[in-house]
Amino acid sequence: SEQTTEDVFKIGAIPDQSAADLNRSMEETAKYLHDETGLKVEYVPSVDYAALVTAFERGEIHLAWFGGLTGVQARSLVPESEAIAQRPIDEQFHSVFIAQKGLNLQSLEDLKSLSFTFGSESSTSGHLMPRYYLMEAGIDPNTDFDGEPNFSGSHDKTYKLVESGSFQAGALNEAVWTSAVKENKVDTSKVDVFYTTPAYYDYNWTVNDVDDQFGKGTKEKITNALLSMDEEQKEILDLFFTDRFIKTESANYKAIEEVAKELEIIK
Amino acid sequence: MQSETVIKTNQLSKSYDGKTVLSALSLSVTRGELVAVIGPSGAGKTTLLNLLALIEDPDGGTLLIDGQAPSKIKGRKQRAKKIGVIRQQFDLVNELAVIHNTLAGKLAEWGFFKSLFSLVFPREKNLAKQALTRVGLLDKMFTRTSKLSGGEQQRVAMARLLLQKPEIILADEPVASLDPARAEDVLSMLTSLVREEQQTLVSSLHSVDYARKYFTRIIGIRKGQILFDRPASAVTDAELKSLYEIKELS
Amino acid sequence: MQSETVIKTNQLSKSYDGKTVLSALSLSVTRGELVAVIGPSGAGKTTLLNLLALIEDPDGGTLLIDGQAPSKIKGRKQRAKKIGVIRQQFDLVNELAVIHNTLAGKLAEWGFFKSLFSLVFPREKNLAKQALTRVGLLDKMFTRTSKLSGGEQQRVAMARLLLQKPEIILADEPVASLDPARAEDVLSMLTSLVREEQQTLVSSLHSVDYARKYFTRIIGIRKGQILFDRPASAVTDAELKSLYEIKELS
Amino acid sequence: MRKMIDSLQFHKKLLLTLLLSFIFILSLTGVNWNEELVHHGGAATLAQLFESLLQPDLSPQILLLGISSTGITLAYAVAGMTLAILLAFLFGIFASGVLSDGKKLAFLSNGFFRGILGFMRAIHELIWAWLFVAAFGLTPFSAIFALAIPYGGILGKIFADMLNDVPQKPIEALKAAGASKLQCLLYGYFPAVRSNMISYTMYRFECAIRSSAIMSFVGLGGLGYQLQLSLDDLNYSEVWTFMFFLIAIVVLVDLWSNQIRNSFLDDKARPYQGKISLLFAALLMIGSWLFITVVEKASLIGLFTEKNLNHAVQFVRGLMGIGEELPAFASWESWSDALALTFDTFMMSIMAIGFATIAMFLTVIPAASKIANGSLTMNKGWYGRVFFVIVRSIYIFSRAVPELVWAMIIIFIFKPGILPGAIALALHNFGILGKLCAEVIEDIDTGPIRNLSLSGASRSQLFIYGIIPAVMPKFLTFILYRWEVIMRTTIIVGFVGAGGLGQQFKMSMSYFHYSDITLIIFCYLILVFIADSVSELMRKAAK
Ligand SMILES: Nc1ncnc2c1ncn2[C@@H]1O[C@H](COP(=O)(O)OP(=O)(O)OP(=O)(O)O)[C@@H](O)[C@H]1O
Ligand SMILES: Nc1ncnc2c1ncn2[C@@H]1O[C@H](COP(=O)(O)OP(=O)(O)OP(=O)(O)O)[C@@H](O)[C@H]1O
Ligand SMILES: [Mg+2]
Ligand SMILES: [Mg+2]
Repeated sequence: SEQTTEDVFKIGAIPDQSAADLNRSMEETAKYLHDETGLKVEYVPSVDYAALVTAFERGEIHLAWFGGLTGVQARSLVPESEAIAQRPIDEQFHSVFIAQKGLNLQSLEDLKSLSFTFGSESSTSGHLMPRYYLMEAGIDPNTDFDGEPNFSGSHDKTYKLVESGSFQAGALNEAVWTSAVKENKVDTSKVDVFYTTPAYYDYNWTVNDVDDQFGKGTKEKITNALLSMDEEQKEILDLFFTDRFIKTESANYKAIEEVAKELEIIK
Repeated sequence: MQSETVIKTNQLSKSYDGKTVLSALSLSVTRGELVAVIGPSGAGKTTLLNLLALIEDPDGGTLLIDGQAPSKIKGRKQRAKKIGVIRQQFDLVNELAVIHNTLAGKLAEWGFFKSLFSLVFPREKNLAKQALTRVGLLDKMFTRTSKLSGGEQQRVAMARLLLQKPEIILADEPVASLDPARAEDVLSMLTSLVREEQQTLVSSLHSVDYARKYFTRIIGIRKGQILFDRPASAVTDAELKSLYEIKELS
Repeated sequence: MQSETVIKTNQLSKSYDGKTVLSALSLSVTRGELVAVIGPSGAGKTTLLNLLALIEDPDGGTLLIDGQAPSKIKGRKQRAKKIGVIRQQFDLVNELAVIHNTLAGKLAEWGFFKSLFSLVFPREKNLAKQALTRVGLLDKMFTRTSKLSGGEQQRVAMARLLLQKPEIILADEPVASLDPARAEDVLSMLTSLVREEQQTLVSSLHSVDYARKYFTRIIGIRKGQILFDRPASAVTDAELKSLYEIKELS
Repeated sequence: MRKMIDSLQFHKKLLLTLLLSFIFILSLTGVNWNEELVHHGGAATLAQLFESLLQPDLSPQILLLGISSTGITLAYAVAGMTLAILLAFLFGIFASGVLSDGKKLAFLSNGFFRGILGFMRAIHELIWAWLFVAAFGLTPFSAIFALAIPYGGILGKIFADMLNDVPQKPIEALKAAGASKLQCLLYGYFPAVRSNMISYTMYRFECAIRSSAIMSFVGLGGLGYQLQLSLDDLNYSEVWTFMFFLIAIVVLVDLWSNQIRNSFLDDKARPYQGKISLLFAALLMIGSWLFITVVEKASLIGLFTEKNLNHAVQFVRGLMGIGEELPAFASWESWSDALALTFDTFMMSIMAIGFATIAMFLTVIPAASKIANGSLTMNKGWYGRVFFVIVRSIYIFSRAVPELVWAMIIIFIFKPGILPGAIALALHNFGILGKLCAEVIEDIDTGPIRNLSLSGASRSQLFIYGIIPAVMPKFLTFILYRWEVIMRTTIIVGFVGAGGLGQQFKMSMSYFHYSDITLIIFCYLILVFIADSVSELMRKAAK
């Protein structure tokens, strides 16, 4: 049994959006990678950001779709791993701050004394960068909100909680928001964006140290397979809200690391 | 007043799960009598006392207490005045102090708030003190009842009856598992109280000697029926032998 | 063989928490004797029997069983052959079937695995059957012991002793809280067994009548000391009165 | 002087009750009640929750998913319990000291084994799970070990206590008949504790199913995983469906355990009922282990690889802060933060047990069947039975849902902080406390009550003179015992944002701040230790 489990190339993704959507896109990706590389590829779902990073550290996940922060955490735990691909939007990523319509918010400063929810505490676009820009605007999330801030766990849940009225405002990933609006998953007469952050690097595919286990050149094969997705893989790419993947490298994420250090998330 | 009938049963019967435990039992007890009910294990002594205490209802026959049908005296206060019950040591509230178990004899006369308040600051303490002095337990007034010895617990039960002052006392094996000295102590106290207060006592017993020594009348029961019923002094050894005789070994 | 001394104590004493319970007690028992130990509650009867059974160690004085010091017979098998103990019904394992409680008399001879196996498929069943037939409980062989009446349980304990076959039987109040009929039943069975098997019996009792009727010798104990020690027929009423006398009420 | 001691003794219980109430009220001041505690949309969320309660998602797809994940949850629970029972058996016997001889040596070895059992149960199963996942990875064994250790600890302790409480007279008689120590164990101790032990084990099995369900929080599958996914999608209809699965197995286990208990009481039913239960238990165990080793392909030997060893070493180094400039436990600032959170957590636990106790007292009377059918108070009425059924259903429902899941729901309604945590803990423990206390009333000795009624006491007088004094000591024991359990669980509800040390624990886990975790676990162990000692003291004082 040792042999067969070793031979499976396992991929994972941070559970930052609706589990059903994520399952679909990752299952498709696994199939595609299998067709391209001939490896036996399997998607391992994960309920928690940190759990995925831990699994990656243990070598139980070979390729992962990380956010900016989780990618940085993972690569610092496994120095041999590297970021290989990202979407064009990830070069210029944004978070959006949303609030209930009736509140008429204009700027981040207006968030004072409102109830607020982040996404997962490990999320870049749902926590790290929003927190950073809040601090820049002079708001200490730990003390200035109405009660402590909540961590919803995922972007989808964040806008749902604000829409349902559980929280007055929140911050999330711009891509998720745009698609939610497009697909009418959210009622913009109840909740809307009032602030968009400046750009930063975000999501990426990070590959583990796989050449040892699956043979030399595996890393390259995987990278090429990801970068060569096009019109034919439209279905998968749509699920990632993009039309292609482009090359990236670990160094692009230095800035995120700096912010995380400043916020004492990375020591 | 002396020869007034306080308990009268006619053809009383009771069965459990189709098994007859008491059949066609008739007897009458006059005020002031001290009646011992004896008989082998399983004869129906406890069942008879439960019927007399109105704890259980008979399946057939009639029962009159003080000339009244049981249905007429089912109100708790009235019943408490007529009948008092004393059993083996198990029947006190273990967790309460002695004084509360004694004062419980007054509950029939107290309202809810008085009884609640009394749990913290005992009411009518003097009455309780008198009763406890009488049974020799004044110094244990505030002790938890569970800490008392069997004989002492039995005496607390008697103190409760002193406060309750029922006309009829029904006792079910009041001295089983007490050593001879305590047993005689308890029995002599019980019977002299009853005599003084002009009450009536019906008690089941395991010991024939005690029955002869302390009671005026003995009723022998076997298999749910009265085998003999006569003055204590008139019971013969032959009768006793046939009462307890064992037919087969097991 | 007949007048051989099986138990000999010399100035035996025992105290609990600084309170002397037995003081300077000397007695000797010959093979075949039936000795009743009587006395008021707290006199030290149970303590004495526990010392004789080697369940507890004395604080002072010497004890010889069959001429040997206790330390010489402390091996469990040897001890089981010398001394058997029987007490009130608390002494059986309630949850086991009657047959297992009976076969426990054989444990001294069995190894661990045999005893484990026997819990599922009883070993030496014939011996158990014989013993249970003897005490009239063959039909209850597979009943849970807790379901038996007090008298029946006492007989199971006797069946166990039948398998164990000790030389000396020590019984602590074997008939307390049995009704008179069962009590006599149990006592007569116990004493006749002991006679047949040439064993020796020392028993504490609450009832003077039984002591007189079934035993050959009576020892009266009060406050840890022997008040009298003589043949059953020679005990006087005056002695009994002073034995049980109560000084103060509580 | 004598008089004063007497009157102190006399009012001891009253004083203790006043003291406990005072502490509870003090804990309530920890919450700022002026502020609006409920989210603006809290009421709306609550309405949605109720609405979907009446229309759970019953599509075949969800039902199938429910069945398969229930299977996984059950398999982990059964496998974990198998190991727990073995551990409990072994350690329990040694901790009870029934096998040891020399007094001094016995004292030492009892203490030693009791210490081990204490440590095993001090740490919550989810924390164990997290530690095992870090060491062994996401294998079913992480869940199984995580369940086996704390459950082995608690079962072992109870087992040891039961062995210690076995009446000594039958044992002495066995010894006198020549039985050796081991034979005494077989013929004396085991038969005496068997039925109690089995019914307690069944109760723990029920708890283990709930614990197994929440193993998903460290990434292991089962019902909890599905619950979490549905909650993440705010799909309440699905949430309820999975919840009903959880309730269903809890009810089934409850029924089974009653069956077993009855088979011990009723001799005639015993031979075949007992055997069927035994056979069924054996099948469950074999089935679960087969499922785990064959279907899930978990291998025990595979766990002990060099790679896993390296990870474990790495992990422990992280916990010990090796290579860190200033490990959290060496920093004054971290300590003061952690201690503040520790205090919050303590308050959360007091509030939780306070709420649960109040709710229990308000409902327990109609929940006792003896009162419902009037046999205790000699007062019959149909409404008693109706109340009985309603209250008992509420108890089952509230205890079938794990604290963690309650917390995940409550957090939608209340703002983050210690209050939602306390409410979630109270909701779950209210059901357990209610059930236990109702059973106390049912087991009450009827003799004294009947006698009081014969001396003329009314129904309400019976309660204050007969029932309450008789049940209070047991109630207090259960309440204190639940408080200890709540203390262990506070860390868990914090995971989902319900405040206290747990919330910080989750953060530190997400950021891989291992030495912070060491500090938090340390603070948490202090809390557990305090709770255990205080409750032990109070139990003694109340006796
Ligand atoms: N509630 C009951 N249900 C069924 N059978 C009962 C019940 N109460 C008593 N019995 C049976 O009725 C018979 C008489 O019982 P009772 O308790 O009156 O005997 P007793 O004379 O008091 O005996 P003892 O001297 O042993 O106390 C016994 O065979 C007993 O098993
Ligand atoms: N383990 C013990 N610790 C302290 N005191 C004890 C202990 N065992 C017995 N005693 C005391 O020793 C005295 C004698 O007790 P013992 O049991 O021998 O009396 P007994 O004659 O058997 O009385 P009973 O007839 O009530 O059974 C009593 O005062 C008792 O309280
Ligand atoms: Mg009776
Ligand atoms: Mg004794």
